[in-house]
Amino acid sequence: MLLSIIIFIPFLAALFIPFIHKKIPNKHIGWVVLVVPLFLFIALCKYITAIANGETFIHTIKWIDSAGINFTTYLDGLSLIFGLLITGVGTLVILYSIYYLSEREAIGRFYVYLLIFMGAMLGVVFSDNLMVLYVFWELTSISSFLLIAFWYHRKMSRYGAQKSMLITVSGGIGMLSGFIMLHSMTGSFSVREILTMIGGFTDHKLFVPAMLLVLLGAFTKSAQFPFHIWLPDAMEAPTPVSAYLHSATMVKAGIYLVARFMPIFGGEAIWFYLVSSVGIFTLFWGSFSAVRQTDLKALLAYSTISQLGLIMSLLGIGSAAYASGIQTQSILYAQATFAALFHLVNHSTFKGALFMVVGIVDHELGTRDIRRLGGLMPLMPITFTIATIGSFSMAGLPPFNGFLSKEMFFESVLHMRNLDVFSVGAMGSLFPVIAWIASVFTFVYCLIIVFRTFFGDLKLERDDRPIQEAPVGMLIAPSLLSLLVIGIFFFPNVIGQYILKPAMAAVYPSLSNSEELIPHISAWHGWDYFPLIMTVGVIVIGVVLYMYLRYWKKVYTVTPLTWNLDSLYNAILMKSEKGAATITKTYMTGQLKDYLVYIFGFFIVLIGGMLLWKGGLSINFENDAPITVNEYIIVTVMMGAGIALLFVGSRMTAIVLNGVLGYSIAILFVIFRAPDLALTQIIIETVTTALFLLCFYFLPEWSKEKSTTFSKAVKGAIAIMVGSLVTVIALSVQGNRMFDSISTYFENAYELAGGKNIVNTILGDFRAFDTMLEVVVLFIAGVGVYTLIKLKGRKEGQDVEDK
Amino acid sequence: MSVNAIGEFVGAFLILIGGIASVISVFGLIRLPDVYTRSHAATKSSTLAVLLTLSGTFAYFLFAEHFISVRVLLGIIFVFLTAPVAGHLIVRAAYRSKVKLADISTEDELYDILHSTEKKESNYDHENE
Amino acid sequence: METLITILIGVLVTVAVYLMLSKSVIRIILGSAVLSHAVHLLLMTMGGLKKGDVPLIGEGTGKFTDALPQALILTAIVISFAVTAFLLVLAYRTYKETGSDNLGALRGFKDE
Amino acid sequence: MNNVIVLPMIIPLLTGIFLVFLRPYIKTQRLFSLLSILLTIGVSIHILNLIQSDGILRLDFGNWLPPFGILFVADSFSMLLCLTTAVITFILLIYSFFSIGKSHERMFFYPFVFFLVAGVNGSFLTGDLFNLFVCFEVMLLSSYVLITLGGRKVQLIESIKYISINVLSSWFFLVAIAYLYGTVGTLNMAHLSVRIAEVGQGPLLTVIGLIFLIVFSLKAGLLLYFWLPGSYSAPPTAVAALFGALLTKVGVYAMFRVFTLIFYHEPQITHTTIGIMAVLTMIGGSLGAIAYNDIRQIVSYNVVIAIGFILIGLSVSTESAFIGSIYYLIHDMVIKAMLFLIAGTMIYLTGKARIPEMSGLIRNYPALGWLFFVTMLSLTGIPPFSGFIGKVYIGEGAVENSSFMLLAVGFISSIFVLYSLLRIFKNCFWGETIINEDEDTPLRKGMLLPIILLGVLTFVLGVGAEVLAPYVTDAARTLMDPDIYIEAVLGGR
Amino acid sequence: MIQTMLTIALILFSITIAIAVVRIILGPSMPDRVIALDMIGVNLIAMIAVISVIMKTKAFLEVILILGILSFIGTIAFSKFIERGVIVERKRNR
Amino acid sequence: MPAQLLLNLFIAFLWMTLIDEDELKFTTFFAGYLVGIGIIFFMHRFFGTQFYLRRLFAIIKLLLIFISELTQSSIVVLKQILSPKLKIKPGIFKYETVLSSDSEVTMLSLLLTLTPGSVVMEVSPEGNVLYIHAMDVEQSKEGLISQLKNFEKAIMEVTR
Amino acid sequence: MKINDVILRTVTKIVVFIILTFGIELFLSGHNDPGGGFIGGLVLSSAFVLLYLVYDVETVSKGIPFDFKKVAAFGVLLAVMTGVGSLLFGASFLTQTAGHFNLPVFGETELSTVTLFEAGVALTVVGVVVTIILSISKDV
Ligand code: NA
Ligand code: NA
Repeated sequence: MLLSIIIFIPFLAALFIPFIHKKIPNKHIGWVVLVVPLFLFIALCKYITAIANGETFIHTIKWIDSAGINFTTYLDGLSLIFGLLITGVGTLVILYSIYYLSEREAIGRFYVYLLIFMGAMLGVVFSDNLMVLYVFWELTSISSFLLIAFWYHRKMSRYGAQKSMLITVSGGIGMLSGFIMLHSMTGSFSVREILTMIGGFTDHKLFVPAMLLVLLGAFTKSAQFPFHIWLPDAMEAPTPVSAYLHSATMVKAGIYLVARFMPIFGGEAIWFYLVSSVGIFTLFWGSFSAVRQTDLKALLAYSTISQLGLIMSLLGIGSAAYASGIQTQSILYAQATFAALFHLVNHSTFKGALFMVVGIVDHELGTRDIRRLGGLMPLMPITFTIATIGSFSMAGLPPFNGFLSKEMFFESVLHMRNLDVFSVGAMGSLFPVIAWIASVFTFVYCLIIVFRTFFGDLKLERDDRPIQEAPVGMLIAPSLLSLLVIGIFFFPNVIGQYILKPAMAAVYPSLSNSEELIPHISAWHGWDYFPLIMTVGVIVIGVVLYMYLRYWKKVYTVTPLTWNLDSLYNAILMKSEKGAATITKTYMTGQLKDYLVYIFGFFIVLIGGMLLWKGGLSINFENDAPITVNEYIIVTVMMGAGIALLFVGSRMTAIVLNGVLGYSIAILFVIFRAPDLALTQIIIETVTTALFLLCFYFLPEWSKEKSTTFSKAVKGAIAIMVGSLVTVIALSVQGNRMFDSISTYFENAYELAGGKNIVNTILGDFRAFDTMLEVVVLFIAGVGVYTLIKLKGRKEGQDVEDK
Repeated sequence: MSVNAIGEFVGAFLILIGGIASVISVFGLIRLPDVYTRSHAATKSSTLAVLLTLSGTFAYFLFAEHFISVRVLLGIIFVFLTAPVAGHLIVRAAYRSKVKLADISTEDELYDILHSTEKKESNYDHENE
Repeated sequence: METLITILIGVLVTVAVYLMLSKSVIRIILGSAVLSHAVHLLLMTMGGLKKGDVPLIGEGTGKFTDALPQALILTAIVISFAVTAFLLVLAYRTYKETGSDNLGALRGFKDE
Repeated sequence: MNNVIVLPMIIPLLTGIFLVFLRPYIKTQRLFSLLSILLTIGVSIHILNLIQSDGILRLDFGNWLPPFGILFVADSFSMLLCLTTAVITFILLIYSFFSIGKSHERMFFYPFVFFLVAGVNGSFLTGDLFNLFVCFEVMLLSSYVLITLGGRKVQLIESIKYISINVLSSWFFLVAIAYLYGTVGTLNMAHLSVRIAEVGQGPLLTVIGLIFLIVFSLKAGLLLYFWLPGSYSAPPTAVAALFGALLTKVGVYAMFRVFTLIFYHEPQITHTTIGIMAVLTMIGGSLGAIAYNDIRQIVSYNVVIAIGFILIGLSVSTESAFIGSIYYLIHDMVIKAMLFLIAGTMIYLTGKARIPEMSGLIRNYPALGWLFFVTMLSLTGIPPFSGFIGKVYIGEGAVENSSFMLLAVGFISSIFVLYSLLRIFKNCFWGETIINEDEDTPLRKGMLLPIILLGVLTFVLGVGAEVLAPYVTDAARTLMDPDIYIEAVLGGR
Repeated sequence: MIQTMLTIALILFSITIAIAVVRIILGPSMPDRVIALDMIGVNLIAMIAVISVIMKTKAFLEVILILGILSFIGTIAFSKFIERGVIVERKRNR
Repeated sequence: MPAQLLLNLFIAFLWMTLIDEDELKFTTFFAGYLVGIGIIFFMHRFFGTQFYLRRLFAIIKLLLIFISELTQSSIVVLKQILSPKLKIKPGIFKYETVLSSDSEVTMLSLLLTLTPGSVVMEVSPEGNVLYIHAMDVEQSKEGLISQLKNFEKAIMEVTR
Repeated sequence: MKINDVILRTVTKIVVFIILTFGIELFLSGHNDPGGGFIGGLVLSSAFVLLYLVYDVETVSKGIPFDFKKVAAFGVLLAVMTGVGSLLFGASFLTQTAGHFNLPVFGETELSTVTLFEAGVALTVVGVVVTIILSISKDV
């Protein structure tokens, strides 16, 4: 119950903000809002011990029960980590934002979005039901969209918002189809239930598609290559947002998803390869790209991408444990997952701190451009300290938590070499190499952050006020985070035992009793510990690369690298808009003639094609009534009049000919023993003719259709084909009467309805409803004509909308 | 032969004559040189034809079915009344819309009154509307 | 008879389709009028032709032609009259507004 | 005898007629309209619940037993649509009170709206194929008048096209009825089903079925949708919304009815064709939605996409697919009305229709902006709005039937929907404000209220989907098993 | 005998109509066509009368009168159109 | 004249009551009416007006004249049509009529138009001049004019 | 020279009465003979059309001062109300009933709701046809 409430509290709070907003000045809203995550954090902390003891909590509220979509919240070790991150970092971010945001901003709106995001994010991690998870998943995308475009008057903000929305929602839709497939296989939307059943479905044809689609969702959300392109542009958001959504929480939803689904898909080679390779490549690409950035936030964005890739690849390696069954080796691989979770926490701490630092710099100097920064150390010592702690942790240096998880990462990729499942082979050796290269770049950009910003000469002068240290309030949050960075380094096993262990149990339920599942984290493994050697190598090469950066930076201008994915994205949007316009305008000509050609063409193709393909024509003249000479003449007259209609030069002649047709039909009705029809036909024909004449007075004489022989031929061909098809089917129908008509019933009209005119009894009694509506139709037409003539449009220039 | 049979025969005969008259008049419709002369063929000869036919029909029903068809009688009266009006109207319309008389025509006492003064009177100048 | 009428229907449909494929509104309306003639005949033919007497009880032998299609055609005739009338007036109004009855020249909705 | 089921059609019909007499009294017309549509809503809900307890209801007009007379058949499917129609009309009426203008109100605007509703509801309810044609015509004639009402140039030109195409489709309808009557000699839909089942759906009957497919495709805008963007862009907003919400849905309904009740024996031909058409429709609609800068066009192409999406359900023809289609159909009626209203209101406020000409509207009209945002999400099928559940079920149906192509195109098309609307939101609502305080056209509360109501509706339908579940499931069950319908219609013979 | 006479008459009327259609197509003037149309109307009346006799039914006798009425109205309409362009005048001021 | 009609009706009614049948029969009434006609014709001079059915006779006479003219001229026209070579000389001539009322002019025009070979083309605004198109002016103009005179006389007997 | 329509008008005066009588007869006899509400209505309206053709709109409107839109609306209302009427008597919608009455002038007469229904139809037809023709004619 409490869990469900926890999810809803942020939403409720968001709902109240517009009301509170009116009473409380802008400045103080943040403090009210701050209470929410703080409360939630404390509430969640209360679960830590219970969860660590192996308990889980579940609670269901019925929603769309008939579809199996219920609001089931589930708390286990894995969701708890995320829950704590969301609320914990959330608290700090809000605290930070209180000082960061100017009073003139639409602060109320900001917190509404932020709270919605917080609720949605909690929803994602606490939901057991896939559909509910999806609900919240998309809600995170939406709130992220709104937050990125918080300054919506900026073009780049809108651009970034749209980009992130398109990519993440697309991924989400893919994920949704994956979920649907899972449901289709197992009949359940509950992750826990699916987990228990999935064993029977691994050979199902939907299994792999479902997996791929779920991964699509995860990869887009977690900014994995090639979907990472939205993240740098998302940096248009206010910095607290970047710190919160785009580094600490939302982007980790994909990580969460992969971890959550590992028990379901983990044993599959595709899963293993895809997750680990995409992750490792993202790691490399992110770090490589980060180095070239000149905007500090962009740099941090790429670094986030890279770190997410790192975590992702660890999860991929960790999934190998499922392939090798329950044995020591699997424990070994499972530890990659442990590393992933550990790094997840660490990353949130140091990256959060770094973002806040960048925010401070931006806030105080009005720029984040590295080329214009420098020499801030003496002016902003505290900020500098925090930046250094964060950067060095990210670079994998002791005594910071990043060092620990980085070493575990190296260890895990090194295990890849020994992996004997999935026929890894040579691939296994590639992983450590890439990991190491990526780490070098990581080291380089960390140096850039610290040295380019805080060392060297001060390049920027502010006119209005001197550059100074940020206000205390703004420093509290990053300071707390950097304290955590150091704290975790010294007491990693507290986290390991209380937080990571139950999470591991959630990811590896079958291994949960194994003690070795949770390694003892230590900073020192001795000199012959290969990861340590790798780290040293990183530092040495990294320093060298940093010093000679300006010489090798030309690499980035090599052509293939400038063909980046961003311009591909832009080109796709542009091209598809243009292409769509070209295609659409080719066939949407606005010309009735073309539209009619399409319709007739479709008729010919569909019906003609069907007849050719399946047959169905059997013509049989046996039932034909005899014909007399005068009937031949009448029919000939009609055909003649009809055909002549095509060639006449004056519309009046056409009307007369149409009249001939109408009158001839009346005589046919006489021949066919239909007096009522003959009567009606004659009168209607006359009135129609009168109408034609009435209107013709105002219309111009019709001119000869000016069209090419070709288009005439096309029209003729279409007309002939339509005519022939109609005829052929009609003939076929006559040869295939399968039942007697129901109309013999009406021949008792006199007994049934007291009328001797059968047609009239049908119209007035048996099918009086048709007649009633037909009268309505006529009435509408009549009044319609009246309005058409009476209500006239004003003179031109009013084409947009009546005002 | 009974009275009825004779009556039926007379009816059929009238109808046949009507048919023949009709064909002859349509022949005129093809053959005559201008719309005015054709109107003679159409409005009169064919009126005659239809009157004969209707009378035949009336006679037929009277003798064969002993049924006095008021509708047919009414039809006869109607045709009598309206056919000449129709002919009159068409011819007038033709003349007023300046359909030329055939070259063989000899007299036109209407021309001066209608077409030569038309410009001044400008009765029905539909180009203004 | 049915075959003959069916062929007639085919000819009428051909003519009507050709007329409808033109640019002039009047031709289109005329085409639709011919189309409706054709379909009325089709309905008639589909019920079978000359299969009995006029559907008036008390007239003839007591074997009637199918009365149902006749009733349907009646309805259809009236409806097509209603539509034709409206369309015709619409054409006239359009001409008055735009000065053209040529749909090719009349561009309704424009985007760029 | 269940006379009550004629009411969803007869109330609007009578209202329309009475309103003709009330022509000069605009206020009375409005009041009368509202009361009558509320009554229709009430009656529809009543019938819907009656169906749950008593099963499918039928009413033989004039007491002539089927298949000889005409009858109305009310099952959950048809009544759900009737109810939605009435609700949407109610909301759109409110909008038109504030937007349509006195000259229209005096020119029988309300009567035509009610005739349209009568035609629509009649089409949903009728159990007779020819009567369906007649009901279609009632609806179409009203739409013809409504589209021209006001007589602006564009309206006139577009309506000529609209009418001509509909005349053609009505013609095909009659041709198909004629053929069908010639082969099986009956018009009652249940009876048709029985007779066809008896002799088997041979190639000839399949061909006839395909002609019906063409007819309904034209009405629904399935593949043959080219008439739609132009005609829906021409009339005043309230009318466009009415069209966008209701008209195509009638075609969709008819397609579902005919291809689940009558021509269901050759799905590999008919239903596959529908599937292919649905795919092409979604592709064409998606391209159109991103091709234009005019928001009316964008909005119209969104109608097209939705049609394709809904018909995935028919192509797939599993129970969950049907459930999905029905949910989505209802959703789409609501959300299209909302979309058209917002688009129209934007045009009203700015006097512009093209994306580049509008900017920063959200600052002047925040409520409108957020409502548009909600619309965008709902249309994309993002929860918790109404499109979600239908989308999930349709997806499930496609998966069950291994129609992955349909699934893929359907889901990808929703990305195009998102993108097309995102463009509007991003460029028109966001961005620098271009309207000064003093040029600011005030947004009348009366115009906003209906949009808000629709917004609430899409939210409530999304969150409260379970409320509809029994009805929708029942409707889908009936579609799955034609015998239920046949038994209800011909069982009491 | 009687049947033969009637059939011949019927054929003759049909021929008349066919020829009249030729006149309609050929024209040359509009009044020509209207005359031909009027003639067709009149001949249709005759045809229907004959058909009624052949079929021995009274069912079509109404049609005769109707045709008479309408061909009259039609002719008036056409000739007014030819003569004045407008067939229904709002107000006759001359 | 209405008095005569009323009287005639009265006589018929009287007849009916005198016959004294069980039920009212139209045939009896009609018989009474015929008897009344005889009585009134015999007595009409006492009223000082003309016999009210005189017009009936005039109409019958007109009809007879018409039918004979119709047949004659029909034959003429049919001959002309069927003759291998067209020898007609059509033309328009005008005719001033003595008739004045609308119905008289109309009747004359109808009769003239119905007889083949001649069509009334125009009536002058004053209503007294007819413009007539004749199939063959040279040969039949005289005949036509005498026919017109004939008709005029017969019409006046009906109307006046 | 001004057009003198004397012939046309004089004949029309007679013809119109023939048409009107015939129209009513057709309408009433529809149940047993060809005819009925539609055809009757159409014939009646053709009488009006004839009047409008021969005379001008203003003259005719003076003589027949109805709002034909309302005539049509009343017709539709009548047709629909016969259906609704059966609801009031607890019968199925549009159930037609007939009764035999002894009327003073007409004697034993069958009066049927069908007749009412058809009267509605006829009125609608008349109203609509005349409305259409008038609307166009007045719009010059
Ligand atoms: Na027609
Ligand atoms: Na639009």
